[in-house]
Amino acid sequence: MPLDACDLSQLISLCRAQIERHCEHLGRLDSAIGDGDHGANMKRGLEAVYRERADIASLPLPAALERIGLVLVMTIGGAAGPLYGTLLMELGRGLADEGGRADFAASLARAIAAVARRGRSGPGDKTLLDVLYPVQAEIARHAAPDRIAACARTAAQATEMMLARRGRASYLGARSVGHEDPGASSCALLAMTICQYFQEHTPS
Amino acid sequence: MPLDACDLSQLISLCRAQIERHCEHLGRLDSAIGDGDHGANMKRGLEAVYRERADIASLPLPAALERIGLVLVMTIGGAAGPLYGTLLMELGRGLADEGGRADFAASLARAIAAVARRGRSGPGDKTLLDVLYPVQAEIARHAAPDRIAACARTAAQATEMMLARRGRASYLGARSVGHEDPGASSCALLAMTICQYFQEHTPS
Amino acid sequence: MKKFLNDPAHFVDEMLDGIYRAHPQVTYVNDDKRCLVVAARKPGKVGIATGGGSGHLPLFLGYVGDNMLDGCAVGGVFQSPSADQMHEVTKYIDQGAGVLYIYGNYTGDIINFDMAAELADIDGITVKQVIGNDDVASSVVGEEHKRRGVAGIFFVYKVAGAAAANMLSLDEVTRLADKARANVRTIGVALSSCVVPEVGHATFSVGEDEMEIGMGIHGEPGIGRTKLAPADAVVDEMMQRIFAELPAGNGDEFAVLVNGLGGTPKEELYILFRRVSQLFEERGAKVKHVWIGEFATAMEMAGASISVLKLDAELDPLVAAPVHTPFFSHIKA
Amino acid sequence: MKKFLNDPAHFVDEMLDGIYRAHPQVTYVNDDKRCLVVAARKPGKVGIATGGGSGHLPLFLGYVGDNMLDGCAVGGVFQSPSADQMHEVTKYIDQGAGVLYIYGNYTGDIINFDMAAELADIDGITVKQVIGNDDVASSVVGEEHKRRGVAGIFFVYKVAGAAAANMLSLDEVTRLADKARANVRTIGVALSSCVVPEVGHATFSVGEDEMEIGMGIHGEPGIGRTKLAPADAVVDEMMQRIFAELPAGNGDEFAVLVNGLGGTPKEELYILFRRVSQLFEERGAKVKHVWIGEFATAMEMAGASISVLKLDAELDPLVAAPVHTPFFSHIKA
Ligand SMILES: Nc1ncnc2c1ncn2[C@@H]1O[C@H](COP(=O)(O)OP(=O)(O)O)[C@@H](O)[C@H]1O
Ligand SMILES: Nc1ncnc2c1ncn2[C@@H]1O[C@H](COP(=O)(O)OP(=O)(O)O)[C@@H](O)[C@H]1O
Ligand SMILES: [Mg+2]
Ligand SMILES: [Mg+2]
Ligand SMILES: [Mg+2]
Ligand SMILES: [Mg+2]
Repeated sequence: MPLDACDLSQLISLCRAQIERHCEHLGRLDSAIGDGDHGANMKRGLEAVYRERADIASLPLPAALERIGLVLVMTIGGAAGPLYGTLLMELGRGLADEGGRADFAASLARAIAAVARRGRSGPGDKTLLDVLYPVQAEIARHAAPDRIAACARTAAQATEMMLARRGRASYLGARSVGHEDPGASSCALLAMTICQYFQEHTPS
Repeated sequence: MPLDACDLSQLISLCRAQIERHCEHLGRLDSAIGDGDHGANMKRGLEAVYRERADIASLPLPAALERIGLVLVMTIGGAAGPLYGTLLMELGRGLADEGGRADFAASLARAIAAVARRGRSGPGDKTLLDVLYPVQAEIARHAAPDRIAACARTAAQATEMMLARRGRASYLGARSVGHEDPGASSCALLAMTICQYFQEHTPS
Repeated sequence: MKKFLNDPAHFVDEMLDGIYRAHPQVTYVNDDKRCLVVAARKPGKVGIATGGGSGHLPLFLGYVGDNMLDGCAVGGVFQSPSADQMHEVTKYIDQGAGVLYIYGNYTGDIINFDMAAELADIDGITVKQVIGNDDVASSVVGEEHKRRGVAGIFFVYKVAGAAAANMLSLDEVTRLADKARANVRTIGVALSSCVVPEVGHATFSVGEDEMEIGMGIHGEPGIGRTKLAPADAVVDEMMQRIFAELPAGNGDEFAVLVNGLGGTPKEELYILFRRVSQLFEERGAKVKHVWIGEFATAMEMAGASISVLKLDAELDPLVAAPVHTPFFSHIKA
Repeated sequence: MKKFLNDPAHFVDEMLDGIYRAHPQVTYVNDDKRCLVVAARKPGKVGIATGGGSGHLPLFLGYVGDNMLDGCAVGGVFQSPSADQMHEVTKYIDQGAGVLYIYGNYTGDIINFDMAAELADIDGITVKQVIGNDDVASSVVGEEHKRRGVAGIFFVYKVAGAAAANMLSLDEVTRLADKARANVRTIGVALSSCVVPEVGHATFSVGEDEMEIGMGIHGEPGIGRTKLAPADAVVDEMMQRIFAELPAGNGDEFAVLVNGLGGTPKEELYILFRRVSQLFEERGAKVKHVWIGEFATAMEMAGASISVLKLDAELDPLVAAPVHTPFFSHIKA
């Protein structure tokens, strides 16, 4: 299925349900190495996007992604809000700039780079970037959706053994090791939901 | 034994030991209907008098009593300090004014009246006055020391059923009923100690 | 006991040492740190003294400074200071115009201040007294003389301080202070206990979901223990008792003090004030001056009190006068 | 949860409503109560903005006022405000001379302030940033850029505010603010947890006889959990870490802030300051300016922090300049 043929409204609903389901779990992960609000933050953001889903779905895909990013910035707050927001706003702008000829994987790579710049962070810092990088790599080599989903989950899990170098968790130093990063975890949950949607809507 | 032949230094030691022994009990009584510090306050006062006992005992009795009163005012603090202090200072001054012809019971009555003025209080207000009045009456009718001691204890106990009209306990209104007044209790303890001393030092 | 202290017996004196090190605006007399006075004197001005137990900062000593009080006798935690200390303070702050004592209605304080006044009289110093009794929860209407003095004394200080700074006579300063006293009402609510350092454990306990309306600032029992209600409902209940005694009608003007008892964050005091302000608004009355923060505490007790002063043409400018003490500055708007 | 609140979700907005009702000195823009600005503007002056999560009053918004800050973007409890809010504040407080952002070193705030600065740049407003990182417990020497910003930001605000009031250029105000930032160090110790209203229970637990040195003002873990020691010993341990980075020699001059985290009575802060003052005295160094009270809290957390600013001829008069905000007044001595 081509990207811009997807039912964005339905996809938003699925993402929101997924975050809702794991809200407490994300909160617990954040309690261990941060301030415990990541679940509540993400839920607030996805609820806001969900409320606007009709308007959003009526836009061309690039504009829709940019709009989602803006809503996330304004509602998630904290560190995760502007980071998720930057990802989607930059992705939307990238796709728009290149018009019809857009290479999704390349645009995604540029959007991820913008997130890293924004967060002054990089691979191995124990953040959502540690999920975004490998997921982008799988997309670039045209992996099947279920492969990408598996990769996202493994990547989130791999943050458990990392030492946090960015965000609140970084103040814990060595004590941050042994806990999965909440941002990586929410990022994997969203990636898996999106992949599953495409899996189900792609003729096998 | 004539009053001014008593060993004041020893009497002070006995009073201090008695208060020390009942310090916690007085604190508990005050916790129930006041702010819980009556035991600590009285202990502080008696300790101070005890430290000065040699100097005090070297004075003529009236001056000694006045001095004890002053030390109590300055160290007990709160409500009880100036009241006990007034009692002893006025008693000392009264005895001094009348020189050799002093009528102890009459002087004590005037000292108790000064306490009542000072505290703007009277009989039945659930205070140390409710011990002082009957004790003075027993002394006036030349009762034996053990009679006076028994009267003091009964009088303190009788405050249990009174409704406090003065001091911190008065804010409790009806809830003050059912608890012995801490000031009455300490007053009875001191009266009993003094009576026992005279009982033991009077040829029967 | 979660406290920063060394020997509990030195709690008050070490605190005072810290205060003198921090604030050269105040000093002490008679070589006794517990006899605190302003460093700068003003000949011919009525001297104003207060005093009371420690554990209520900024009450009492925190209001000694420019345009407020001239001296304070400092007692142990929740203990009246001695007559002796008050007498020393009195002698120093008398500048020929006499001295006014302003303090709260507690037996211990009354007895000691009375004794100090008698001692001052022997020295030829005229002393007058105004005894704060603003706590509506501590006795019924008609028995106001039995009520405890709590945070509302702040307004009495402010009015008296401004009157004395205007070089009014002792009689005038006393009259104005007494007018403020008669026109202020306070009610408090406690959510948790305080801990007296020498005692070392909570003075009383309140259940995790309970509050006590009308509790005193030493933990004296109030008028009712109930389930902790939403903030607006708590304010409604508190203000109902105040409005019953200080009716607020169209055009009436008031000063309001929302006071934290120690353990309650400022954020919550503003949530309380929001509702207080709405209630005056509903009545068409005006909150002309407002102070929100910690003004009369009970160590770490969680809770708050609301004090309301009814203004008139005489009290208004006195309440609004600028003051400057180590613990409290008010700049004319 | 012993709190005065209505719906926890409205905690911040009701608090802000109370603030605007109480203090006409501040107002808000863009019809958003969370975009707080001074009511009175001064053309040609550098605008100074701050922002951060709620729950730290008087931090952050409490320092908006005369001679301090011009605006503040207010976040949820312990939540960074959004880039959007900061952008609105920026547009209002720019008076032609550019805007300086001063805030604490937290990822969320940095990201949002960066975005706001980019948006302001599009509007043609020059924005500079100074990021407070005074908490010595949150990273080692050599990695200062990783440290959290805590109560020491008070001094940065005060210096920058005075510099801007003197009508200095954005570059100069930024240079001076950054100099203050580089010369201030803070260390905190927590005795109990705070409660975030939307969470409803303690963020962490500390044993009845324990303390945690270096804990952050959101309950971030510190550098060591130990038995609660006597006050003087606690101060000695705290100050040792500060003196290691800001040596205090004969004749050196400092400003000191002893800050309560919310649940600790002022009495105890003075006991702490007493020891701080002794330690400077022992070194022949001078505490020239001192503030003691609540300046940067963590809701009802019991505990305290000590901030020390090394003074020089340039910083001294700026720190000493009078200011007046709804939450903090400083009158020149
Ligand atoms: N500098 C950063 N770069 C990338 N990701 C970050 C950075 N800081 C934090 N994060 C991500 O944000 C997550 C925390 O988000 P959240 O809890 O919502 O915000 P906050 O930390 O402000 O409470 C972390 O788990 C991490 O994945
Ligand atoms: N007005 C008064 N007249 C007589 N006795 C009083 C009065 N007020 C208090 N007392 C006595 O003082 C006792 C309390 O003393 P204490 O606890 O030491 O002082 P405080 O109440 O200041 O803490 C009461 O139990 C009562 O006997
Ligand atoms: Mg978080
Ligand atoms: Mg008592
Ligand atoms: Mg007492
Ligand atoms: Mg957060």
